[in-house]
Amino acid sequence: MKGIAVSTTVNGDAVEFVCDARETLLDVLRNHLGLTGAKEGCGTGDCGACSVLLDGQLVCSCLVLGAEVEGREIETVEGMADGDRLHPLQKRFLEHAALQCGVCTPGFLVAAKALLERNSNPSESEIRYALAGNLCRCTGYDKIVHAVHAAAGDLRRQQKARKKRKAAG
Amino acid sequence: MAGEKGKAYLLAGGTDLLVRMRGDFIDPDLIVDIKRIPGIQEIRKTASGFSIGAGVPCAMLGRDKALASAWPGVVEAAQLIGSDQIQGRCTMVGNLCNASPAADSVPALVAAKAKAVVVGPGGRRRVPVEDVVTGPGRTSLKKGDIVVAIELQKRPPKSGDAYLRFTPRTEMDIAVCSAGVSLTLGAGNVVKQARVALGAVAPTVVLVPKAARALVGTRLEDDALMKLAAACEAACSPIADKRGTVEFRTEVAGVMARRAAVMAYDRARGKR
Amino acid sequence: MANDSKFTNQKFKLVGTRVMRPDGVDKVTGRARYGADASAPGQLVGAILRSPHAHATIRKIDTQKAEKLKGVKAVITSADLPDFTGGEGELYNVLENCMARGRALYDGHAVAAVAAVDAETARRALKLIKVDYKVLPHVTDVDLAIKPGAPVVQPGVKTKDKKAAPTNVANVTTYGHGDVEAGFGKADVIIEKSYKTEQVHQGYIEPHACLASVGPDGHGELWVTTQGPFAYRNWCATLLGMEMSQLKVTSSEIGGGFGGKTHVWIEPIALALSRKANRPVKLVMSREEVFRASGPTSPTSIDVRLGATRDGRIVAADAAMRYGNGAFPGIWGEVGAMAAWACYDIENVRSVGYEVLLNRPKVAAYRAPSAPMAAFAVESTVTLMAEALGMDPVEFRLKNAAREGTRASYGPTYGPIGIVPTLEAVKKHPHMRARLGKNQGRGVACGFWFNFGGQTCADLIIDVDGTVGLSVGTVDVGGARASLSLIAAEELGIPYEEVRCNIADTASLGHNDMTDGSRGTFSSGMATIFAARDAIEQLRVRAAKAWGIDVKNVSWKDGKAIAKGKRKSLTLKEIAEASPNTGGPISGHSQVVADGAGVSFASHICDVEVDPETGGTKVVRYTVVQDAGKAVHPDYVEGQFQGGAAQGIGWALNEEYVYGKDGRLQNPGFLDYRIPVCSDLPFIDTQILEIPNPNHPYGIRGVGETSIVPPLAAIANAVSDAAGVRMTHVPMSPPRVLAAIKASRAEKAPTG
Amino acid sequence: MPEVRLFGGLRDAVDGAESVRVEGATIRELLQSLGREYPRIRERIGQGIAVSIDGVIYRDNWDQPIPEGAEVGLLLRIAGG
Repeated sequence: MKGIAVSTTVNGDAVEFVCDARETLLDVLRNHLGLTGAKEGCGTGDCGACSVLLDGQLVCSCLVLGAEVEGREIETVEGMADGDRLHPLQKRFLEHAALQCGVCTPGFLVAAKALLERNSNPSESEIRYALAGNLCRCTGYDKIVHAVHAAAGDLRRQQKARKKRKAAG
Repeated sequence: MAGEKGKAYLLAGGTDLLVRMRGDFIDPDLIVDIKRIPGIQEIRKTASGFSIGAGVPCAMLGRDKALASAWPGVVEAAQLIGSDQIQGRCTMVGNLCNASPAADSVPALVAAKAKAVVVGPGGRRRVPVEDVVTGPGRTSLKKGDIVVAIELQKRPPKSGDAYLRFTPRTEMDIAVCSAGVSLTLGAGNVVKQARVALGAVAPTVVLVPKAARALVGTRLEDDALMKLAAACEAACSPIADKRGTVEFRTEVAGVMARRAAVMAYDRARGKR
Repeated sequence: MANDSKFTNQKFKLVGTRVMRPDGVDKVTGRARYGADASAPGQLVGAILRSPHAHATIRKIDTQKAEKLKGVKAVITSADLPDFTGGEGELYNVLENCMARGRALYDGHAVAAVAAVDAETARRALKLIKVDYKVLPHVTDVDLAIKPGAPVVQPGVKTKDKKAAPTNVANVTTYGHGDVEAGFGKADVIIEKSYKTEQVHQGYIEPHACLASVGPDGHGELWVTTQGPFAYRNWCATLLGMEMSQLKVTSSEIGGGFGGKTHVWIEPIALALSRKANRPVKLVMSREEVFRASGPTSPTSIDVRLGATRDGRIVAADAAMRYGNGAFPGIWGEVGAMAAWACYDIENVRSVGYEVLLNRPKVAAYRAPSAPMAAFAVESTVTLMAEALGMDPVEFRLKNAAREGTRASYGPTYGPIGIVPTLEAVKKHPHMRARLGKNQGRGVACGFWFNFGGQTCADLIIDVDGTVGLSVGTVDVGGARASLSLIAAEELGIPYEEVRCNIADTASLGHNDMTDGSRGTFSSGMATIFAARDAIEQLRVRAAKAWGIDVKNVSWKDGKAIAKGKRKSLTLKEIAEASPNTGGPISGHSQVVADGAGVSFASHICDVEVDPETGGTKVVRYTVVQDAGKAVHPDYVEGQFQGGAAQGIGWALNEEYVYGKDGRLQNPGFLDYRIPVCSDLPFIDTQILEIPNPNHPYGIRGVGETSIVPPLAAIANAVSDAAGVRMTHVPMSPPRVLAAIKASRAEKAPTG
Repeated sequence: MPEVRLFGGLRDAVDGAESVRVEGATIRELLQSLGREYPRIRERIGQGIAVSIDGVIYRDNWDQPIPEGAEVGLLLRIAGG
C-alpha cells in the first residue's frame, strides 16, 4: 500500500505525516510524531489508555485511522498542561495519589477532561460512568474518582474567578 | 466500490472494522470512509419522523432533544454501545451492518419499526431493520449497497419505548441477552399497540409478535408480564458461549423484556 | 548499628507523611517512558507466530518464504536457540516456553519469530511461515487432567516414582502437624466442601514490551518492562549463552506487573532476533498475546474438611489442593498448601498440594500467588462452620485465630502478628453496623501472605550541593520512589525534596532480587537505611576532619554533625560543599540479604446486592483492614489495599479464562475478560494497622499482596448471605449465581 | 544438635521423616550436614529453599547463627507477585 499524506493539528501545532492506510492514529502519534503519552493497552478500544480528543470528542486513538484525521484537531495528554502550569486534573491526580503504575493515567486525564468540559459538577456516579471506558488495574479507581471530583471544584472556581475578573474589567 | 475486485469495506465509526482488522479477521484491499459524504453525519427531522445519517456517532443521538424524547429507548440502546470513547465514533448503521446478534441498538430499532435507507446499484430503497441482518455477520445487502440512514417514525401520543440488556459489568460489555419494547396506549392506559424484540438469543435479533400480543389490551398486570416473559423465553434459541449459557440467556431475556415493558409503559403514561 | 535490622521504635518526622511522588509530573504529562515507549536508530519490529492448537507435534516449520520477503531481516525458530533438552530442568522449561521445540503445548505457544523493517512487513512475514502440526489430544481442566487416561502434557514428568507411568501430577507436597484423623474424632461438627476457581490473569494494562540490541561483539542492551531487571538479565544471558556483565538491562517505567512481569517471555526472543539481524529489535505483545501466552495464575480445585467442637474451637482441618500449573511444572499447589491454614491456631492440620499440568500457558505469580484460592475454600468453610455452630463469624475467627507463639500450619512459630488486631478492628468498624437493604448480604474473610525480602543493594550519593541521589534496584510499581526517598531523608535528617530516587540498571548497581513478594519497600527500605547510615559514617569523618577531632566525638542528628561537648555543628550541606577537599565524593552503599520479612494479615468486610432474577452481583460496600507494620507513605499503602481488593472483586465475580472444546482461549481481550470498570466498584474503605515488624529498623512489613487474598471468600460469604445459596465456584458470574438460586429454590420447594 | 523440621516435598528426601537432627551452628553448616547425611536433599536445596529459625524465615542469609534450642524448619522458597 502506498503512503497517505495527512495534514492535521496536534495540541495546537500544525503537523504533517505520511502513514500506511492500516495505521491507526495511535500508531501515528507514537511512531511518527514521537508522542508516546497515549498508550496501547489493547488496540481494540476496550481499555482507554490511548484516549485523545478528536475535534473535542473523546475517542480511542487505536480505533481511528491515521488517514482519517486530515484537517482535524487532536489533543493529547502532552497538550494538557498550560506551559509549566499543570492542568488542575494533573495536579489533583498527583495530590490524591490517583496513580500507581501510571500507564493508564494519560487516558484517564484526557477522558476526565472531556467529562469536565461537558459537566462541570459531576456526581460520583457520573464520574464513574464517564470513566468506565478507561481501565485501571492498580488503584481500584477510588483515588481517581476523588481526584476528578477535586479537579472539578478547581475548574469551577477558576471559571468563577474568570467571570468575576471579566465583570470587574 | 462495486467495481473494486478485492475486499472492500465501508468505514463509518470504525469501532468494529478496526478491531476486526487488528485481529486479522479481515484484510481489506479498499476502505471507504463514508463520513465525508454530505449530510451523512446529520440527524434530520422529516415530515414522517427522523432520519439519522449513517455517519452519526451515537453520542450525538442523546444531544438531539427531540429525538431523545420521542425515542428514548432507541437512544438509550445506542448509547449503551461501549464507553464514551466508543460513543464518539460508533454509529447505529455500523452496529446494524456489523450484524452481531448482540448489537445493542438493533432490538430497540426493530421494536421501533425503524427502516434502513439503502442506496445501491439498484437505486434507493427502504428496508425494515429486522430484514437487514440474516445471520451472525451476514446481511441481505448486495455488493455496492450502502445503508445511508435509519428512519424512525413520528410518535403517536401516549407512546413509549425502552431497551434493557443484561451484562455482567455495568459498562464496557456486550449484551448477554437484551430486549426492546415499544408501546402505544389507548383509553384508560390500556396497551393498544406493542412490539417486542430480543437480542443475543438467536442468530439474529428476533421480533416476538406473541410477546407483543401478551401486552395488547392490558395495563401490564402481573399476569400479562408473566405471559410476556413466557412468550419471550419460547422465542429464544440461543447458543452457549463465553458470555452465557442457553438456560441463562433464555430466562434472563424474559426478565429483561418484563422490565423493559414496564419502563416503556411508564414512559408512555408520561411517568419517567 | 549500621546494619542492625532490629526495630528501634524511633519517632518519625517524615516517614508516614503523604508527600508527592517524585516521578509524578512525568507520569501525568505523558513523558514517563514505559516498555513500548523507547526506540533506537535502525530499529526493527519483531513479531511472534503462535500455535493455534492446544497440543500438537510440530512436524516442520517452513520459513523460506518469510525470509525472502523484502524487509524481513531475521526469522527464528527453536532451531536458532540453544537446546537444553536433558539438561537443567528449569532452563529447559523457561526457554521451551519462550519458543516451542517440537511440540506446541498450549494455544498461543510461540513457534517462530520474525524481525522486519516495519510492523506491516512483520505481519505479512508471519503469514508466510508454514507450520506442519499434528494435533494431539489436550486437557485444560484440573479435575479432568488427573483422571486416568487423560492426555499427558509432559511425557517426561513423573510424580515421585521415576518408574511409574507419566502423569499430569508433577508433584505432591504435604504441610501440617498433629494427628488430623484423631482431631476429626474429637469434633462435634464436621464440614466438608469442594471448591473450584477459574484461571485469571494479572491484567496489567501495559503489555510486555522490550527493545533489544545485541551486536556481533556479544555486547547487548535490553530496555524492558519488568519487575526484575537483574533476574531478566540473568535469565536472558544464561538462555542465550551470553556473559551476564555483557548484557545491560534497563527497566522502563512498569505499567503494572502483579507478578506477571517476574518471568521472561518475549525478551530472549527479541535478543535472539537482534543478534541474528544485527539490528535493534522492538518486540511488543498485543493484548491477545498477553492473555494467551504470558503467565496467568492457576485454576484450582480444592476439597476442604473442617472439624470443630460445640464450644467453637477448631480441632482438625484438612485440605486437598489441586493447582493447575499450565504446561510446565511449578510450585503453585505447594504455595497454596502452605498458605491455606495460616490464619488459624489448629492442633491437627494438614494440607496437600498437587501440581497439575494442563495445556494452558505456564503459570506465573499473581499477587500473593496461590493464596486467594486457598483462602476462598478455607474462609468459606470457616463461615459455614460458624453458621453451623450458631456463632458470629468474626467471633468464631477470633476464637481460633493464630497469635504470637502459634505454630503456623506451614511450620514456623509466629512472632508478633496482626490477625487478631485486624479482626478486632473489623468488629468495631462502622461498616459492620451499616444497614443492609433488600437482597443485600454481608461477608467477612481473613487473608494471609508470607512476604519476603531477599538480596538487595542500594547506593546513596551526596552531591556537592548537599542534595542526595538514591539508586535502588527494585522497580517502582506504585510510589516506591516516594517511599524510599522519605526513608533516606528521614535517616539523613534532610528535607524529602532534597532526595532524588533513581531506579538503577543492571550495570550500575549490585544484584537485586525481583520486586516481588511485597519486598520493595521492606527490602530496599532496609538497604536505603543502611546506605544512609554508611554515608553518615563518612559525613561524620569529614566533620571530624574539619574540626580536627576524633570521629568518636562526632554525632549525627537532624541532618547535622555535632561535636561532642562543644556547640559546634556542620550541616550535611556544609560538609558536602567542603567534600572535594576533605577526601572527595561522599556516598553510602549497602548490600544486604533482607531476611525477616514479617508475615501479613488482613480482614475484609464486603456487602453485596444480588439480583435474584438475573444472578447479577454488585458490591455496594467494601472495607479492607490490614497490618502494614509501618505505613511509610499511607496514600500508597491505601492504594495497595484498594487495588488488591479490586482485583479480588474482579476475580470473585467476573474474570475467568474460558477455553473452548478445541482447547483455545475464547476470551483473550479486555471485552470478554472482564476486569472491573470504574462504575462496577464502590469507594473502598481502608484501615491501616501498624504492628511493627521486629526485623525491620522501621517496623515495615510488605503490604502489596495480602489485599487480594480475602476478597474471593468475603464476597462468597456476602453472596451467600444475600441470596441464601452457598457459592463454591469462582467466578460467581451471573449464570452460576442464578443457577445456584434456582437449584436451591427447587430443593426448598415442597414436592408434589 | 538442632532438630530440623522438614515440610512439603523436602520430606521425600529424608524418607518421609518429619524431622531430623543434624549438626550446624549456622544455616550453612546445617545445610552442609543435611547434604552429607541425606544426599537426596542436595538437589532440592539447589532448587531453592528457605530456613526458618524461631519463626523468622531466611532465604539467602546462610551466615545466620542457629541459637541453642532454636526451632528450625526447612521449607519451600516461595515465589511472590
